[in-house]
Amino acid sequence: MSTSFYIGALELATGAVLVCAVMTLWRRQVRTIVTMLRLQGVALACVAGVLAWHEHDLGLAITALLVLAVKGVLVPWLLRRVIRRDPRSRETAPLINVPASLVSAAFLIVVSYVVTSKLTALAPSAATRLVPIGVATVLVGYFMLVTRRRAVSQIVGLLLVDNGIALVTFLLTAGVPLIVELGSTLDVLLVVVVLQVLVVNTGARHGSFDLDEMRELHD
Amino acid sequence: MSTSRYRRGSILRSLFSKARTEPAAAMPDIVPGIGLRGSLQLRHVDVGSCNGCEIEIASAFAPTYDASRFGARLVASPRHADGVLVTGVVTRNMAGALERTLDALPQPSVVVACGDCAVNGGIFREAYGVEATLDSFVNVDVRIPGCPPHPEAITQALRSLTGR
Amino acid sequence: MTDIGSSLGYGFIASLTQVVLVAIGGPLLMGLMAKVRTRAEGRVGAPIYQPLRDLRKLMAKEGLRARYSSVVLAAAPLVVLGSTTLAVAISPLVTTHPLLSASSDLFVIVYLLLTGSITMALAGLDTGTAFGGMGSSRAITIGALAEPALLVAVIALSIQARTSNLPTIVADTITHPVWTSTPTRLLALVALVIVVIAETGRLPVDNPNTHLELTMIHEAMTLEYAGSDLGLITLGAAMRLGLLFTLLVNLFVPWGVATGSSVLGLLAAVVFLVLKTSLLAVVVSLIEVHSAKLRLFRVPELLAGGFVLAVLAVITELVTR
Amino acid sequence: MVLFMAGLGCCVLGVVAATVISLERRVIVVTLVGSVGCLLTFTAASQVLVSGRAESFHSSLVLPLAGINLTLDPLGALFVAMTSFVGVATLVYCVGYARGELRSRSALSLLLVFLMSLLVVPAASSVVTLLFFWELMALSSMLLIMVEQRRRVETRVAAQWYGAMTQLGAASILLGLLLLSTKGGQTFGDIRSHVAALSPTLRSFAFVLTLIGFASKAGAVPFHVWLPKAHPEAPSPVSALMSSAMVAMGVYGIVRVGNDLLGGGTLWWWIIVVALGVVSALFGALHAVTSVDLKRLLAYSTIDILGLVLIGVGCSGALAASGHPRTAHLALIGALLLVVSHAAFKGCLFLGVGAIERATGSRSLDHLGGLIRRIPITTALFVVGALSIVAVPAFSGFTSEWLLLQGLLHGFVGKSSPTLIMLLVGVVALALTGGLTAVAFVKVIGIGFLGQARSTAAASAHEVPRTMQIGMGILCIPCVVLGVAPGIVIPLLNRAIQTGHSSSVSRPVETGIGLSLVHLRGTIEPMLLLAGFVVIVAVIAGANSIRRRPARKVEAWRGGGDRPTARMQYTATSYAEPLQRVFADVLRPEIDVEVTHAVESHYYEQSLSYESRVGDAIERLAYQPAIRAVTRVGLAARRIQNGSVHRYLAFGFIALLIILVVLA
Repeated sequence: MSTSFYIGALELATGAVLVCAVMTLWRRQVRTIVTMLRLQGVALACVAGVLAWHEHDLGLAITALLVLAVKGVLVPWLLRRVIRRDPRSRETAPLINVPASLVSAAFLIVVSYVVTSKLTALAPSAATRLVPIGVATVLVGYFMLVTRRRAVSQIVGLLLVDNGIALVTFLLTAGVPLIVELGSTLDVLLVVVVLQVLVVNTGARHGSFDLDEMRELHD
Repeated sequence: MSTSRYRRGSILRSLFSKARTEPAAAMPDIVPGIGLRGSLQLRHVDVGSCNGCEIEIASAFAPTYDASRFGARLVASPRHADGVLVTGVVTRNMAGALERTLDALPQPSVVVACGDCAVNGGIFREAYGVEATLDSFVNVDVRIPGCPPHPEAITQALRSLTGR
Repeated sequence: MTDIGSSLGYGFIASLTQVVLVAIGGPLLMGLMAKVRTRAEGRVGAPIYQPLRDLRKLMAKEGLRARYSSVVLAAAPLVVLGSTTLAVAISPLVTTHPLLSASSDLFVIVYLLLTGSITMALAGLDTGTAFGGMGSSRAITIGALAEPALLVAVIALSIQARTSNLPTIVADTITHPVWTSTPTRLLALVALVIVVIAETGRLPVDNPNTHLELTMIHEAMTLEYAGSDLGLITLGAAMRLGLLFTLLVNLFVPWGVATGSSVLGLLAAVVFLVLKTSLLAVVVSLIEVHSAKLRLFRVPELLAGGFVLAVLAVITELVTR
Repeated sequence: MVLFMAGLGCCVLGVVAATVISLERRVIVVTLVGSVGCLLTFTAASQVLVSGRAESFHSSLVLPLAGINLTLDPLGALFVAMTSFVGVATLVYCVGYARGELRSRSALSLLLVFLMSLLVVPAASSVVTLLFFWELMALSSMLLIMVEQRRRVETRVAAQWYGAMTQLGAASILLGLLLLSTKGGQTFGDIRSHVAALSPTLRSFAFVLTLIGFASKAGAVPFHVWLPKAHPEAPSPVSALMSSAMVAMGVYGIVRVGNDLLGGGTLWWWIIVVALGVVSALFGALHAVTSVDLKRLLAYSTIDILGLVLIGVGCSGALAASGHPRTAHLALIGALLLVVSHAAFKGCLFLGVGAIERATGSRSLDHLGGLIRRIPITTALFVVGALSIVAVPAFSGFTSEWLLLQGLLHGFVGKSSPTLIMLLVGVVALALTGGLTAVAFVKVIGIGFLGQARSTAAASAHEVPRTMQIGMGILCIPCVVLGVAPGIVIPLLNRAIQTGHSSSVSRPVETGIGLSLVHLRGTIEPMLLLAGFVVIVAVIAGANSIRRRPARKVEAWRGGGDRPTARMQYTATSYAEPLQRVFADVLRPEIDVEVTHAVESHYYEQSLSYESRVGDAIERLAYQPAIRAVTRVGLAARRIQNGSVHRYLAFGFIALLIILVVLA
């Protein structure tokens, strides 16, 4: 497999991950957002796959398949079920309006580029040069966690952060040991399931997924 | 999700399927003196109609009759139009508006009277608040009788102007 | 480019070809998009060459001048059509050596189009009617918000190609086919598609065939025009559409554009261009069929998205260099 | 140099003439003498620019202690030439414009003093000379703002703000330059030779201090608050001089100190400059879009354009610091060309607003309209300026912004990420302001000059005196010439940027029929573009006139309703409302809607009043609290002195004792 093709494919897949992250901020329909999340999972799996192919690393290949199965298929499916349970979480209710959050996303991306430029300079390679994109994904995910109201979008934000971290680890270490990746992925899965149960039950009891309204549950 | 996928498929299919429209009727005789050659924009003016004609006009441009395939179109401004499509009998309140609309037409222009009210006053001719019949304002080029006229008649009349 | 005289002659022929092509092709593109829409709605619809018929008729009709209107109203159609035509003549649509190809700079093209929109906005205000002002205000607002996305996307392309000269960018892209699949290009492509949809007043930003003044943007500025003036403006709008679509296609799928200086290559390029552009038109109008018009104050969200994608394009270029 | 001194002499002569000559011939004589002086300085400056050889002059007589040192080097000469060009136009304009207070002895002499100090500042080559004439410039302009203070009280407020800001700025410049001249010698030559010996921290201190002063003169946010107050209140010729020449002196100062005296400097200096530029560009552009008062709008657009210039200067400095001299000079040339063309079009626009005020008695867009039919010549000249600032191709604004963009664009080849980020931010700011500036000036032309008159005054406007039109016309010439044939000035700019960069740089821009970058791929030929446009329009018009019928005059169409009235038009406020709503988070407009319902039913409205004000957020949030604090301190201080002589003597006595104790 020629290096130029390898680099091109890697850049495309990585770029796709970040674009999906931005899209989740841009679109209002939660259904579309979940679709974006699925695409991001697929892109992440592609990154792992390309790296695996380039490094001839079987463990990484298995990880890629795992990522595809969990983040590309399973998690989105679970999220869809949450949405289907509750018609009112069809639209995200952003605390910061969409243009503002998009502009701040751009700002976050610039920031991530600045902070990681030193780090990438240490070991410049095709993969490490793309680390800023992974960091940017993490930051965008955090931003979503902070500024979105509905519980579902909170889950999405969390998953964005997780994907970003996974991307960074792939790019920096060209694949963590299989068992670690396995653990982290299943961990995320667990979190999603728990959150889903929580969301659905609170929804059933209080007929609301709005975290602001959940604040009243503390006593 | 599934429903939307179905819609998308149907649209793509419709692009290549043959259109579901009535076969075009025989060419009517073209109104002499107006060479619009397959392009006719009309500004619709309702000077006091019961909205029966409006419904029929709407269906004349709807998929079933689809007058637009003969080059006819309704437009927003008389400046863009080749004529007015008048419905209803001329009431006092709309007389001024009608005159201004006619003045705003670039020449050459046509006047189409759609429905009995516009053609000869119809059942409202003697009614209170009616200024006059359309003929006393302007000489009408095309008359579409009927209360309301059948979409086919409207389409026929438009084709007599576009000549397609 | 052996001998100046011949190259000049070739450039002239090429530019003339481009102008004629776009002047006829622009209206046909509009007809094609309308056709796709009507077929999708289950109608036959007007023939694809209907816009040309309308133009022929409009040119024969008299123009009207509103009271209180000034020279601006009369001159606007000429300026709009003229600036668009100049942009068409110098930009690399069928060949990379049109007339003035040295100064067919991306920023020149962008600002020529901006000049056209500014003139249109002034014409809308000239008659002193409420509708004209409304259309002008909305159009200029959307233009002002689309401008940054457009410029930044353009700059992303220029950074990649190390120049902002359009023919050079197209020629280099043909020699470096890898560029077309870099994330920079793809992000810039998405951003530019959004901008082009906004600039040409298509759905979901503006509804080109609305009859209700209150929902109009571009149409509201032309409400005062009649006859041949309206014809010029409609032709200008159609050519703008054609130019933007063809540029979009050539920047991202440049193959088929004539790089040599043979007339035969020119003809082949014309055929290629027609095919590529009509394909794009069909795709765009399918998108249109699927989308409802946005509220005026949701449009900034769309354009902000385009802007961020453009910034992303620049940053990925910086990262992946 | 003789010519230059002679020109200054003419200005002094003008001051004398203003005080002695009787009223009826005063204006004409003074303006005549002044313009002769400006022409002389212009020729002197252009000689220097063409030859590239600096000329200097020293006299210990004029100023006590230090004497004055003047050196006319290409960089200074560029600004001198610019100022004298604007000066001529302004003085010619004054012949027709001057009325009432402006014809008084004091006003006319002050005008010439202001002009002279503007001419000397860029030529000053020693700290004392620079500061002296800088102060002279500040004071004379401050007094000129107050010329109409008898009629309009708000001029006093504006003058207060302006005075405070400019004095603070001058103080920080003084400090900075003093720091530089600590190593002996206060002439610029000495500073250049000694600057290497200074410690980096000291140099940075000096740069930041001078930067604050010069940036506040250049109207950079957050030091801009004086500008939108002072420019509107001054008489139009003065605001034209202030906005086109005096504001540029800020840029001159930054370039002189940063590039020349300190010879480049480090990256982070220029990062500050770019940051200032970006903020001012966006802030100015947004406020220009929403303002209704014409002069206020122009003032904010000055902040906008100067912000772009600062972006150019800063990026050029950063590129030079990170080792890309060619692109650095490209950006700098773009910035300087933008300064020059800004002087032309902004001067033209301010004079134009003066003409509008003379013709209609109003400055508010919401009272204007339809002027194109009443005052066609003024309108045409104003439109030339507007097209130039909107950067329509083949006008000066476009050429300069193109050069600036090319400089930033080709800077991206570098690798140092801070520079790249700055370039990115600068480019984004340029892109954002481009569209907003277009909106602002489409609004001005469309609302102000087109449509129907919104007031009887506008409906009965009369064309202004010929001399005022000539004054505007003179400034329109560079707007067009720099746009169509920029090749004329580029060599001069090439020379101007040589100063400071000890290593003589290769010219970054070639000039043929158009401009083309050296060793970089980028060309424009505005002349050919213009020719092509003219040909195309001619062809279209010809083809169109063959078949067209004569156009008929009719009523404007408004949906069948009767004749449109002026009240139905869009106003400046409503025109910008969508953008104001989009950027509401930044602009913080204060909107109050007041509805009085009919007595019969709550559902009918008797009257509805809508008011929306866009104040200066920075002034409200940053300056007002500071002012309040200062006032409190002042009140506290008042308690100490109650007017009793004994207490004052006691103060003196205590002070004496303390001194003795300290000395002992």
